[in-house]
Amino acid sequence: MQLINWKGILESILFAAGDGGLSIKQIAEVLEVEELKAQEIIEDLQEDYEKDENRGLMLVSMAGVYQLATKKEHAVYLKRLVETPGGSHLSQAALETLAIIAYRQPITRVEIEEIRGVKTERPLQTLAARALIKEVGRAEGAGRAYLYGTTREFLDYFGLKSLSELPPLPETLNDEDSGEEADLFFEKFQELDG
Amino acid sequence: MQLINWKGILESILFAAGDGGLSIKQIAEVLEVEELKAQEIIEDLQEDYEKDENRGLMLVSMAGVYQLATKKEHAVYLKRLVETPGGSHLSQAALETLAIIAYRQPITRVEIEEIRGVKTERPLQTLAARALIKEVGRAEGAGRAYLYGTTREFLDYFGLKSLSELPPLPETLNDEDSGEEADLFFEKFQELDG
Amino acid sequence: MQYNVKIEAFEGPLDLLLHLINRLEIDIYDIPVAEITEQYLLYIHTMKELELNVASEFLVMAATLLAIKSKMLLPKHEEDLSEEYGFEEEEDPREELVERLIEYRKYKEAANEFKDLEHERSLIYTKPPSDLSEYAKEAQSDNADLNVSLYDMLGAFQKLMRRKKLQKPLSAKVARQEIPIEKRMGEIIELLKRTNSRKSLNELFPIRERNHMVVTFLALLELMKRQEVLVEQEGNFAEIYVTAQEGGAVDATD
Repeated sequence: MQLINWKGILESILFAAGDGGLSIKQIAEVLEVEELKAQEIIEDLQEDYEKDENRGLMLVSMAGVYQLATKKEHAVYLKRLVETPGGSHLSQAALETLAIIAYRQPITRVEIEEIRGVKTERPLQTLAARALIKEVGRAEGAGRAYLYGTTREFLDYFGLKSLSELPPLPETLNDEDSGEEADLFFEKFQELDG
Repeated sequence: MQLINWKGILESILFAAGDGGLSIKQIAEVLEVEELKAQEIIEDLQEDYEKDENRGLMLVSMAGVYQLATKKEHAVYLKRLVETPGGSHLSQAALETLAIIAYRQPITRVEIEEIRGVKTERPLQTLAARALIKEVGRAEGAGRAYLYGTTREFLDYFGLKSLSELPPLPETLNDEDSGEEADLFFEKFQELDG
Repeated sequence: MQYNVKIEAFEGPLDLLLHLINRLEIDIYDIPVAEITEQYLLYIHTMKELELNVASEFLVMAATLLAIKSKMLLPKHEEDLSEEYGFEEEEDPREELVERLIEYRKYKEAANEFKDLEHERSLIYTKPPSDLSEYAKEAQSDNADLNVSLYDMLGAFQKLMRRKKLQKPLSAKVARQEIPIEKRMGEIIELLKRTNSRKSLNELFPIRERNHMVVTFLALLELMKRQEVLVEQEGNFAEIYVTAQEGGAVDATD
């Protein structure tokens, strides 16, 4: 009898890791098992996904990172999902992207993707098509990437006179992270906010 | 025999939608089934997750949308993935203010301050910045003060389906004693002082 | 500073009064005003002694308590008088305060329940929406149907911020254990050869964790220097692609 539901735990952590995925080493560390054992659990879960047609996910490995993905045969439904925007709301992805641009403009796509942790091409297309954002220039340096900013329509749509009317962001949100590398981003926010 | 693996498809699209979630309407549209049928599939999948300990996910309904989330019992493993587990919790002042708004919305700042007996500007700012409350209108009369109400994010933050799911407002006093330490301290100080 | 924090455990005068009522095991409907006023003033006094900034609300409440106390001390004959005039119940000077305390107490308790809910919710983890660009057709361009508010945008952003915390998987642990550049070079070559195709730069940074990204970047530079990979960009601002060079010397199995 198996006392610890390794597969369930693995599914949990891979799910939460999202598109970032997890390396075998990270998986072994989180589960507190040897890498060999981790490998075994991975293969078990992989097999479950493959065998069971009632499961919509698969476990893929890319560049040494394991991650969950939707099964290829369900692509047609995902396509429909994209074409059926949620009761004509902007998607969560688009709203996130818009928030980042609104508060941090001008900003490049790569910077946005760093913050979101996922690719952001599609949300940018959607927002640009709706004229809520636009290219406002080019970044200095190597790639000379496009810089994005919000538009007049953005202000109109949300009933703002100017960007300074955007609600302030919380100061305390990142207290616990103090001294941690991650939140240069947040410091920037506070400078803006300050 | 079931030809279409509804559960697998539902799992796929919920996975892709992530924390944006999907409404019953969206699910029905994407699956091209009646809402009643969609509801049935949702419940089937929900049951699968619950019954099978080898699954790490659950299907929850929060803030009017269905979404996948990890099972609570795996929180201990997920915490290992995060550097600062827990995140930033709301302060007591913010929680009190939020409670008043949740049960009494729409409500003005002055009315909130009357109940709390203290100034409440800062907690209101924090709550608005965290998108847990919003201005929902203006009060009639002289000042035309802003009226506050809760948001979708509020429901999501506390894992509630809808406002009707708020816990009933307590009427009886429990013997909780949060200020005990302060007491000890004051007593000490008074001894010294006296 | 520590003291300061503890005194601020009281959200306001009502909170402090509730605390005193609780501690002195007093019936909230029959508050001994003299006693509670004395206790209350003692706290205020102590706060001042400590040179803490006593919010004006605390002083207002002190005055209210003193006023109630003096009303309670009014000569007894007035009560007789009111009975003569047929008042069933003399208005209790404490009544308004008691009502306020009871009202406030409800929300203070509700706040505790919210705290529990907040904790429960923090035990479950969700994932960001997947990138569905490969399924997308052209984006829509009419905003009439948009139906979102600023708060939806902020809400989405809050979700993102909450989620972000999980996207630094094990950064502390990983940071302590160095990722060997050689190993990462091997992984990159292995990926490029196995898939036998060019990869965009983005695809070579699967782990959005600073250390890993830095090591990946250094590994790529080293591979370029050793001419193990070819890096190309079609136009000035186009995506950068990486391809494995034929006859590279780095062992892909390591």
